[in-house]
Parts: sequence; structure tokens; C-alpha cells
Amino acid sequence: MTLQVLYFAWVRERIGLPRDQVETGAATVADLVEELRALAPRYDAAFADTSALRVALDQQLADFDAPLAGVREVAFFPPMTGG
Amino acid sequence: MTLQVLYFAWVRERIGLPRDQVETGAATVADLVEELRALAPRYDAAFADTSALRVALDQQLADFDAPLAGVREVAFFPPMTGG
Amino acid sequence: MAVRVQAKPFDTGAELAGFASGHKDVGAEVSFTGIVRDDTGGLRFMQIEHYPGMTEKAIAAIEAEAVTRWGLKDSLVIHRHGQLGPGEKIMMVATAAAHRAEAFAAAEFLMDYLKSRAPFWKKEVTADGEGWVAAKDEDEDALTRW
Amino acid sequence: MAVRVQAKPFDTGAELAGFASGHKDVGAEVSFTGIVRDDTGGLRFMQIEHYPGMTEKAIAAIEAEAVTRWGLKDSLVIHRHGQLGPGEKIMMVATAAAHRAEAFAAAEFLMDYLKSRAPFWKKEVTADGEGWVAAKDEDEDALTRW
Repeated sequence: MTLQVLYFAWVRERIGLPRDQVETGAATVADLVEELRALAPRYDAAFADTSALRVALDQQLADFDAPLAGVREVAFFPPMTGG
Repeated sequence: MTLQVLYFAWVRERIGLPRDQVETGAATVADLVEELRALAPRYDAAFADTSALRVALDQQLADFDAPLAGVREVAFFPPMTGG
Repeated sequence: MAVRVQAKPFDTGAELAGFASGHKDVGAEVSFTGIVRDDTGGLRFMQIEHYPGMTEKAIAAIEAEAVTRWGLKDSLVIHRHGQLGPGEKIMMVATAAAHRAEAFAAAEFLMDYLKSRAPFWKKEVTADGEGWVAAKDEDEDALTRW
Repeated sequence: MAVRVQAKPFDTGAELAGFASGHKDVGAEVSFTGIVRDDTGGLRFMQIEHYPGMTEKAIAAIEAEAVTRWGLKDSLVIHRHGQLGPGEKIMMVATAAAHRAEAFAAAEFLMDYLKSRAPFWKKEVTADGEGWVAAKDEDEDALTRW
């Protein structure tokens, strides 16, 4: 499947890109993270500690063990600091 | 001593006056209330149930057993409904 | 810190425009506005009586305690008296603090104390007659949380 | 109910002037305004990033829950993104309800959820450099009260 993968805040800065288009067979978010870490050291650094990250699937907050079936957009970002 | 006695809301309406000037030797608020009740039936009616009343001495909330020594202004009114 | 007890209307928006300006350490402002409701459609107006002299002192004391307890940078209380029609603004409070928790707590504290400890009394005048609004047990109970 | 996510400034007072008008059953309006603080005097500006699309959906969902839980008659959320200098207003919420308890609770609920569940991220740019604002444990903990 083809996924739009978005990065925000320091995740975006560390990776150096706001988004990637990824061709993947990853079953879960965690599987996708493993694939992304293998792309380049800057990805590896950004995803080194997923406890410091949040993920949204099709613009809904989700967990890292969530399945990717049917998902089109995945976003990674640090804990939110609105308000 | 001479006391300015003020009435508000339904206490004022029941007594029919917004204020009295009272010459009294009452030691406490409760003593003053007894004197006022003897003035006329409308006073008696207004003070029939002091649990439904509040009292302020010189513009500070007080209790019915508070002493009147040094006080110049006494106000009687129902529980407040501001806001 | 300001307290105003007045018969004339006020505008919450205009009051907030100038509120707490010039404070670099204000991160949170909360306002509350109380409005005359007309649930039944029968209210002609609300008549608000107060105790001139004591009213201002009582509100200033409540406000001073809020400023101390929550480290407010600024605060404002406006309360009207006299005749107010449905939809008219009765009163407002505003609080300014560094953080939201303090601004919210102080505004709620001010409201709870204004309800039960500032000398105002409301009478409702309807098509069917008039009656003094009774104090609610829940308003008195609300004070225990502070 | 309204949600606005925008780069341009807003005026809390002007927003409140038209808020919840025409509701005869509104007795209480609460507003919260968040402002860029400059505690140290060294802040040049705050840069606020967000996730277009998700932001609006997340706020609308939070707002819908507040409306249902507290029976709000009206609500408003405005949140800015982009570059904001010290003293500038970042965001505001407003709630309108029959009674004060509901209006206050709903406004605090909206703020707590906007802090930790709406996809905004703040970066502080000072004379000494820049850094992303870290989420606070107390903000996450605040959600447990709802």
C-alpha cells in the first residue's frame, strides 16, 4: 500500500522533511517505524524513543500497535502543546 | 446608644421602611431584634424567623449573638442572591 | 484590581479590551458574564437591590483574597443594580494570571462569593406578579470547596 | 458552535460581543484567552505549528463533547498558528450555558483537551536560540479529572 507519512515539530526537523510517500507492507505502526528507521540515520534518530512520540492514523490519535489496514495518512509528532 | 437600622429586600418590604433610627440599650443583635419585634406587628412578622435573615454590623456580616457595643449601623436582610 | 457597582449597562468585550494590558507575565485571562435569563418567556424584568457602601467593601474584600490566593496580575468585578430586562448583562468578573488553572480558580471563587456574600438581592417581575429570588443551598454549599 | 484555526490575530472582546446572542436561556458566559508570556524578557516570538485538517477535526470533536456533557447553548474556539510575539493572544474559548457551573466546567474541559489533544506545537525563539516547548505532565494529568 501507499502511505502518506507526515512529520511535525521536532520530528519534522530531525528528519528534515515534512512528509514522505511510502510504499510498504507494514502491518502495524510499529512495523512502519522499523522500516522508516532503516531509511537513514536521521530517521533512526527521530524514532529512537517512540515513548516520546505520538501517532495519528487518518488524523485520529492511535497507538503504535494499531493496524495500518485501510489507512492512507500516518502522522508522527511529539506530545501536543496547544492552548 | 443611637443605631441606624437598615432593611433590605423583603425585610424592607415587610416592615414598610428602608431604615429606622433606634435609641436602644440592647447588648446584642438578638436583644435588638426583640425590641424591634415589639414596635409593631409588621416588625414582628419580619423578624419571626431569624434563621431566614442575615445581619451586618457596620457593613460586615455578623451573627445574631454578636455584641452591639461601638456599632453605629445594623442591617437586616435575607440571604444574598448576587451574581 | 477594580470594583464597579453601577446601574448603567456595561460591555464585557470593551471591558476586556483594556483588561490586564501591559503585564508581560499574564498568560491566561478568564471572564465570566452573568445574564438575565427568561426561561419561561414570562419575565418582564429583574430588579436588583443592593446595600450601598457595604457592597463595594464586600466585593473588594473578596477580590483581595482572590488576588492573594492565586497571585492574580489583575482582576475586575462589575455588578449592576436596578431594573434589568431579559438578556441584559447583570455582572462580570475577569481574572488575569500567569497560568490557566489560577485564572479559572480565581474567577470561580469570585463568582461563588459574589453569589452568597455580596449584599445583592434579586426580585423577578413577571406577567403574573413578582417575587424575591430565594438563595439556593447549592450556592451556599459551593463556598465549602474554597 | 464554531471552530476557527487561523494565522491572523483575533479580538476576544469583539468575538464575545456577538457570542451566544439571541439565546434567552443563557445565564452564564465564560471566556478564556491564552496570551504569549515573556517571563524572562528574552522571548523574541513563539512559533506555533499545527496539523491542518486534523486540527479542525480534533477541536470540533472536543467541542461537541463539551456541548453534550454540559448542555452548552453555544461555544467558540479560536486558535492561532504561525509567529506570535509577546503579549499576543494565542487562542480563546467561550462557552454559554444556563448556569455558571456548566459554563465554567465546559471552558476548563475545552482548555485541558486543547492543551494535550489538539495537534499544535509551540517553539520558543529567544535571543539565545530556539527550542520546542515540552508537554507538561500536569497538563496530561489534568485530563483525568474529566
